[in-house]
Amino acid sequence: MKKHGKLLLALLLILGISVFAGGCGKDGNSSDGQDGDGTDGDTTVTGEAVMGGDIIVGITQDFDSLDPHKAHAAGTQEVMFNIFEGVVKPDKDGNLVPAVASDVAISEDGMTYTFTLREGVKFHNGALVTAEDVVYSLKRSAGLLETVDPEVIVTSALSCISDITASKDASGKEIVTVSLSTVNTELLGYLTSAIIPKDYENQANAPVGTGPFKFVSYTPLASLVMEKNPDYYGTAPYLDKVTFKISADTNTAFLELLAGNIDIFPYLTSEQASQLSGNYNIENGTANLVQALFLNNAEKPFDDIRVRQAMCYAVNRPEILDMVADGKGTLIGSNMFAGFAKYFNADVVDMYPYNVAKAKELLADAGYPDGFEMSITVPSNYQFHVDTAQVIVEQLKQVGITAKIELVEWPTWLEETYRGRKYQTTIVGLDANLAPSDVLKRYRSTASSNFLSYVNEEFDEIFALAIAETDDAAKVKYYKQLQEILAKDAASVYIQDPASYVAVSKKLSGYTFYPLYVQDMSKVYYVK
Amino acid sequence: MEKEKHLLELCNVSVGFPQKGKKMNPVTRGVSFYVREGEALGIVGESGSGKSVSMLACVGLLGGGGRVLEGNIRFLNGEDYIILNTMTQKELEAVRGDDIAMIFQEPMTSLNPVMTIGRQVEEMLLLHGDCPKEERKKRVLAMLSEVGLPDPQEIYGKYPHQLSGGMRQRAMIAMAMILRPKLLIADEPTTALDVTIQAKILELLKKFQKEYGTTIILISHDLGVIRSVCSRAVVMCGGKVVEQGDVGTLFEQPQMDYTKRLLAAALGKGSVLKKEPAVCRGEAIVCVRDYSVFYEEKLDGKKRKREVVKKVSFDLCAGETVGVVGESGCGKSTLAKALAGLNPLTSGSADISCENPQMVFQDPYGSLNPAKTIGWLMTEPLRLHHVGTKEEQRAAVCEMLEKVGLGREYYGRCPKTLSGGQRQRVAIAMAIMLKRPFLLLDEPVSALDVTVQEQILILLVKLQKEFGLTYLFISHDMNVIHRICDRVFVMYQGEIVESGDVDEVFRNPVHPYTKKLLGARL
Amino acid sequence: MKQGRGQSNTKNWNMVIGIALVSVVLLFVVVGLFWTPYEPTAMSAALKNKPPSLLHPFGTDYMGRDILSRVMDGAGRTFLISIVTVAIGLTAGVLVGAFTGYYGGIVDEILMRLNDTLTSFPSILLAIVFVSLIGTGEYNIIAVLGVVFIPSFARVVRSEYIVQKELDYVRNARLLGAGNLRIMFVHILPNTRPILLSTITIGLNNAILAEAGMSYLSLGVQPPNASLGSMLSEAQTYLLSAPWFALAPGLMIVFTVLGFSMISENIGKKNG
Amino acid sequence: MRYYIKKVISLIMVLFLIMLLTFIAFQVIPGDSALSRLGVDAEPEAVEALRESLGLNKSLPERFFSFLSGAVRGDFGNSYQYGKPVGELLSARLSVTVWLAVLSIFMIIAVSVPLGLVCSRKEGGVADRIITMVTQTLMAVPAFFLGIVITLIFGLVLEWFAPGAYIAPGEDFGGFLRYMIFPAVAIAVPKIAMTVKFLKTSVLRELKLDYVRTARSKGNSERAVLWRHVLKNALIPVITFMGMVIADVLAGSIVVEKVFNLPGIGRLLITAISNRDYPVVEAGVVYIGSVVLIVNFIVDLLYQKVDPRVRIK
Repeated sequence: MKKHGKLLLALLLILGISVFAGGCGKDGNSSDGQDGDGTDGDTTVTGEAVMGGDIIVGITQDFDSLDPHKAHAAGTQEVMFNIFEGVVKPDKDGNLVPAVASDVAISEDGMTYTFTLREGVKFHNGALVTAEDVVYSLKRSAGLLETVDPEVIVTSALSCISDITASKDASGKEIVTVSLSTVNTELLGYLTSAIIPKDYENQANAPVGTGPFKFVSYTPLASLVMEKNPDYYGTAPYLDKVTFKISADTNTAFLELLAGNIDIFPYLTSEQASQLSGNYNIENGTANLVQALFLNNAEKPFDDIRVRQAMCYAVNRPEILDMVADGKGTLIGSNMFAGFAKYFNADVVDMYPYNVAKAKELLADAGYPDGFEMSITVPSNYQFHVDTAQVIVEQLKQVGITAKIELVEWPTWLEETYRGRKYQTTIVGLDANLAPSDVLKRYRSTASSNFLSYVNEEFDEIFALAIAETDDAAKVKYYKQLQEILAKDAASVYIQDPASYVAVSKKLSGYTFYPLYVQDMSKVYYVK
Repeated sequence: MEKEKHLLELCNVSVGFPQKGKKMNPVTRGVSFYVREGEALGIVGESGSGKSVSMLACVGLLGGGGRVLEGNIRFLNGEDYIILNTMTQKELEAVRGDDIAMIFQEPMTSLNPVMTIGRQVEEMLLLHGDCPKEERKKRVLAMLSEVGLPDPQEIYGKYPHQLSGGMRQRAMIAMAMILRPKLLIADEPTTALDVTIQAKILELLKKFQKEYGTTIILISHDLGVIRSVCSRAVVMCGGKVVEQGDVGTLFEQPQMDYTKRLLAAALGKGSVLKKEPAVCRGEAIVCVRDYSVFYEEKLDGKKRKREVVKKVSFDLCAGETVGVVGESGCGKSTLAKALAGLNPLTSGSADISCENPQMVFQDPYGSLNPAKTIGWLMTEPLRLHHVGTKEEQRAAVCEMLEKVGLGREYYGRCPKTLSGGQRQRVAIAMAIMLKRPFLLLDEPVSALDVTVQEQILILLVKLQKEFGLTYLFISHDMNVIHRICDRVFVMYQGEIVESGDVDEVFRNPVHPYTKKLLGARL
Repeated sequence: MKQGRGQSNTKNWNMVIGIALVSVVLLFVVVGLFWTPYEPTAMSAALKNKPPSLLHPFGTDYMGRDILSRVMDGAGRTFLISIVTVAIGLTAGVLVGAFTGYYGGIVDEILMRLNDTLTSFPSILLAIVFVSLIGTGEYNIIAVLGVVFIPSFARVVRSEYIVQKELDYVRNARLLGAGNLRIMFVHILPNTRPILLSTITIGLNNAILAEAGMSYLSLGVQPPNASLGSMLSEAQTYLLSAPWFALAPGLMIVFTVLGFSMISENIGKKNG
Repeated sequence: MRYYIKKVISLIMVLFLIMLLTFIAFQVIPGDSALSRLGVDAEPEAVEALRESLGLNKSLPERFFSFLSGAVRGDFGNSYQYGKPVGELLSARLSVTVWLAVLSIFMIIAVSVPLGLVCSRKEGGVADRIITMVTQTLMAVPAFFLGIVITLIFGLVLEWFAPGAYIAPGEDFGGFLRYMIFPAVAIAVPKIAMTVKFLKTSVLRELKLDYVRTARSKGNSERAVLWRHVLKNALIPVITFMGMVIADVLAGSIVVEKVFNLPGIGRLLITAISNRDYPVVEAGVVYIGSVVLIVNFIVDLLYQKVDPRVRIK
């Protein structure tokens, strides 16, 4: 790592502080802060792949559980993607491809799903995958097992499953049939939950799955190590060993990156990306998050649609992007991220262009001619959202609204803001599974996750139609209509689907982006 | 004239300390005297007369940037003279301890608290000359017994805080004498000790002078001590030598009047201060019947009550001055504190006609709150008892200041800027602000210089007459008792062993302990 | 003979520097209260991470805000926090220290045990408890640090009282009829001034550092307001691309703390 | 002997108080561990079920005593987040924090004692002024900032160590120590500054006492006076100060662990608090409490050993 001009400059200035040489002195040529902006060229070097090798991936969130059905944190699921597979699994374009099941057949009335088991699929402990294992796994995550383990997270969407049975088909192959009580055309998106061996108790400490990598070891707060699964049925991964190294925060991880002992770092901020040059490529894609200034529709003054619309006009979204992400990131107008191209309703994006006069006019109509006071609650561990809040506070001043930021801890946000709905406005990023209904289901007036207390009968009716709809085109039309309703109601001030940067060492290639939280290491390889 | 050889000579030496900035402020000027080999020379003078500074200059221990400004100090080393004040620290370190040894006044703090006595004495052998380990221990033990310490083996392993003042001073002497130095400088070696122990220590010094032929320079403000040890003496005042000569001639017919005044104050030949013997006018204002005072002691956890004052009984009449005398630890201060109400653990009866009698303590520096002004301190008693308005209080204080011989201008000053004598005057003034007839005086003058003692005693008598006060005067100094008290109680180990009229007790003491006390008096 | 002649003038040379440093900071703070070159929270995308220039003598931060104005505003806030914290710690500490030192016995035992409990209790948890009780913001961090600072003051005052209560002037006061409370707070307290002074200056240093630590763990001052500590933790991410961002608050903290310690050293020496 | 028993009793009492305080703290602060365990989309019934199984719905006194009985047997139950027994989690973290403490305390003593003595011997001299200036400046630098600067200078520019590359003691002990030196320096430096100042004032105070004059009159050189006589006396007040420093470091300096990415007790406690993982926090608080109290206890014993005047018969 040859010495960096900039580093020495930084060293001199910092030494200035510690030895109190006095005065900030002349700073010479530090004007071009971002020399060699590495962010534009995201050319992935497609050299010739080399089998084998170890890599270290930097992550900043510790794992909440190694048992796939007990982990809900996105940070855990995206790493466990390499160890576990469902009957079906998403590919890089967002479609569901057969995995443990060789193929899927959905009955005409959409009430029964039959999966034929792929032959020769082995668990990491060498045992062959049987239909019973699949039934056990699906029932466990659907909450249909006799003894329910309270720590297992039951996916609510699977509540429409009435029974899951194993049997043999005509040609002697093992099949699993899932029968439903009510139709849900998007059920397949939820059936990616992990298949695990039936009577294996030690899943939480030594997880066993069917994925391309096998679990080796895990030290809390430090690292998780996995190695190549030799008898993987699919295309075998290139790498021998992958270590996921947990760093205290993005800054510490960034220092490790600079020192060169992390090969891939997926949580780069735009600022850090601009400082990286030399031997890293910066891949960028979208984070698949809906970041918005969520308004509590039940809380005065946000129960008045005119106030909500005024807020939308008063927030200058492009400026937010410039401020917090150097202009990167895609603007959104409703609760859907651009990654879901098929369902994304592009024409609501610019429904509320930045217009201070209009905002003031609306506020006056609503009876707040000289604005009002409000608070923005932000979870303190997401600096990205905190920065966004600071920009919004400045912008709202133009229309006379004085906003105060209140940083809270994540658990406090969960209980007080999310579940308790005791807040005026909040800024977070909402993610979702690979199903459009999952993105929008929170807006149904009866949904327990409806922390905005948004109520609109028309929305509820169309949502029900959308789920039941089997014809694809009609389903798309419904979802776009739903997005339009939200935008018209100005349920919240939808801002962006943030850009995400991944630093990949120049020695590596093959890092692929998925439209959801996944770090697929099986496609990464060393370049000759 | 072998004998004529001077071991140490100071030729008009003047020592100075740095004032703020660069200027050197001379403390002693033109000091010249000599001491012959094997002789014992005394240096007399009040504190601040420059006696210690001159001696410290000889061995280069001045500290605080002090230097010998002019003149030189010559020391006989074998045949030829060496100039001490021009020697480097390295050379001086060889002389210190080996040729010239020193012992100091405060045995409590002059020994290293965290090192055993044995090791501190042994260090001398380590520093000068080399003798093997076992040999060293033997010599130390021999030396410890030679200075009269009981059971040297046990003392060897003990720490300074486990010994009494006298034993510690003996250890100091053992340390100084183990290398048989040519010259021993003793700076007020006995001032902090009791009278009986004082006599023993001086005997020890004389023994070494005779047996080892050590030359001794004894610094003291106590003329009695000088007369009992030294053959010649030098009188110093204000940094200059006022007079010097044989002890006999010097003490019989002193030439300079300063020496005269010094002698008069010391030997109590001055006018007897007490007026006609106070007849017991009317009722006793204090009557004490088999009064005991206890101290609570925590010996590893268990609380035990130790009886310090054992069933004493006496009466005090109004206007009388009664002395209580005895060695430290005999319970005289405990009695006084108990009577004042400072120690609740008492038995028997002690009814005092006036409530909360006041007390004057020994240490002038401790008895006045350093953070307050004199005026505030003196108005405190009036404030506490809500006597008069602010103006009246202020007037009363100024009047009292005049009475105790301090002017009005002292009102705003703070204790730090006053001398010991002046502070004691303020303490007395505070004590009598409330016009309480009964006053307890716990060694009020012991910490003061002889001349200042004199003034305070005169003041006490004047105030007694003016306010009709009754004094309980506690002291270990028989001279002071003799000059001011009407009656005296002699206390020994918590009991009053003898009491009676002062002249009568002094002329023919009955109890053997009183005889010993009077015997020790010079 | 060899004692450094310069001993007396190093003392006031240090003092002069100390006062100079603190007055520079005070200048920033006082002016900052009334006027700052720009609005401390005014941002502009165009001016992100600009190095020090004539327009912005201390440069701009990652939000395009003028660092000089933020430092002036932040220094004021940090000063407020550390001074009030020390005040709380001092008053409570003196009360606890006085009672434990003067009375001893059970009072001493109980209060000292509470003291130990407070010292070994993680201040972070305490901070979160306070946040949930009185909400976020400066008041929270002042309350937390104030409480956390009580034990150190209490311990110093206690040891001083144990020494002072044995002296004759206290007995004298008791004889004159002064009550315990009067003795404690009118007679003994003024004598603890020198010790208290040096503890206060040390306390101020630690308060500033503690506030910086708290902000680093995002428990301190709420954005967009700034304190020197929060600016420093924000600057951490941009240490390489915009080192001047850390320089301004860093220097300010060093100036303040250095100034205070030099002054305290000389106060200690003057009437030590 | 009674003295020691009294000390132990007070130690237990304080520990009990800390645990009680932590329990109450967790009742006051919002955030439900079951909810933070199951995450955003968990159904309310599922959250309720988990609360039931973790015993969170029992009354406070009931939970406190069940926890207490466990703690007495050394079993703090399982961590909500990691599912592992708390003892195992803590002991793994313990080695990091203990080694960090040992290294930094060693550094503090090794550097500040000689420095302190040099300062006091040449009081007012050039060396003294420089050392004082540097130490006072270093005292003024916040810990996390010092950590970053060290990482920058020694990690990235001089490449003496790979920043963030924490090596477990088990794997390669040499590498572990080499890495730990730098966080230890980050912790030690401000403490060294304070100790030097403390020692200097203490030595200067001792130098004014009479026994030093006696030592000099016995012919000791200035150096001998300092090392053989004054140092031991001057160290007595420093010991109590060191007690506070050691307790502070052993309690895990959270900030330095965060900057150097060390999985120590401090960071475990922070993550446990922010995940409302009660058992881990309780155990952590008990650990820190006992560490502080035990260190004070040892300081007392050391005090008696060094200063015979205080020795309890």
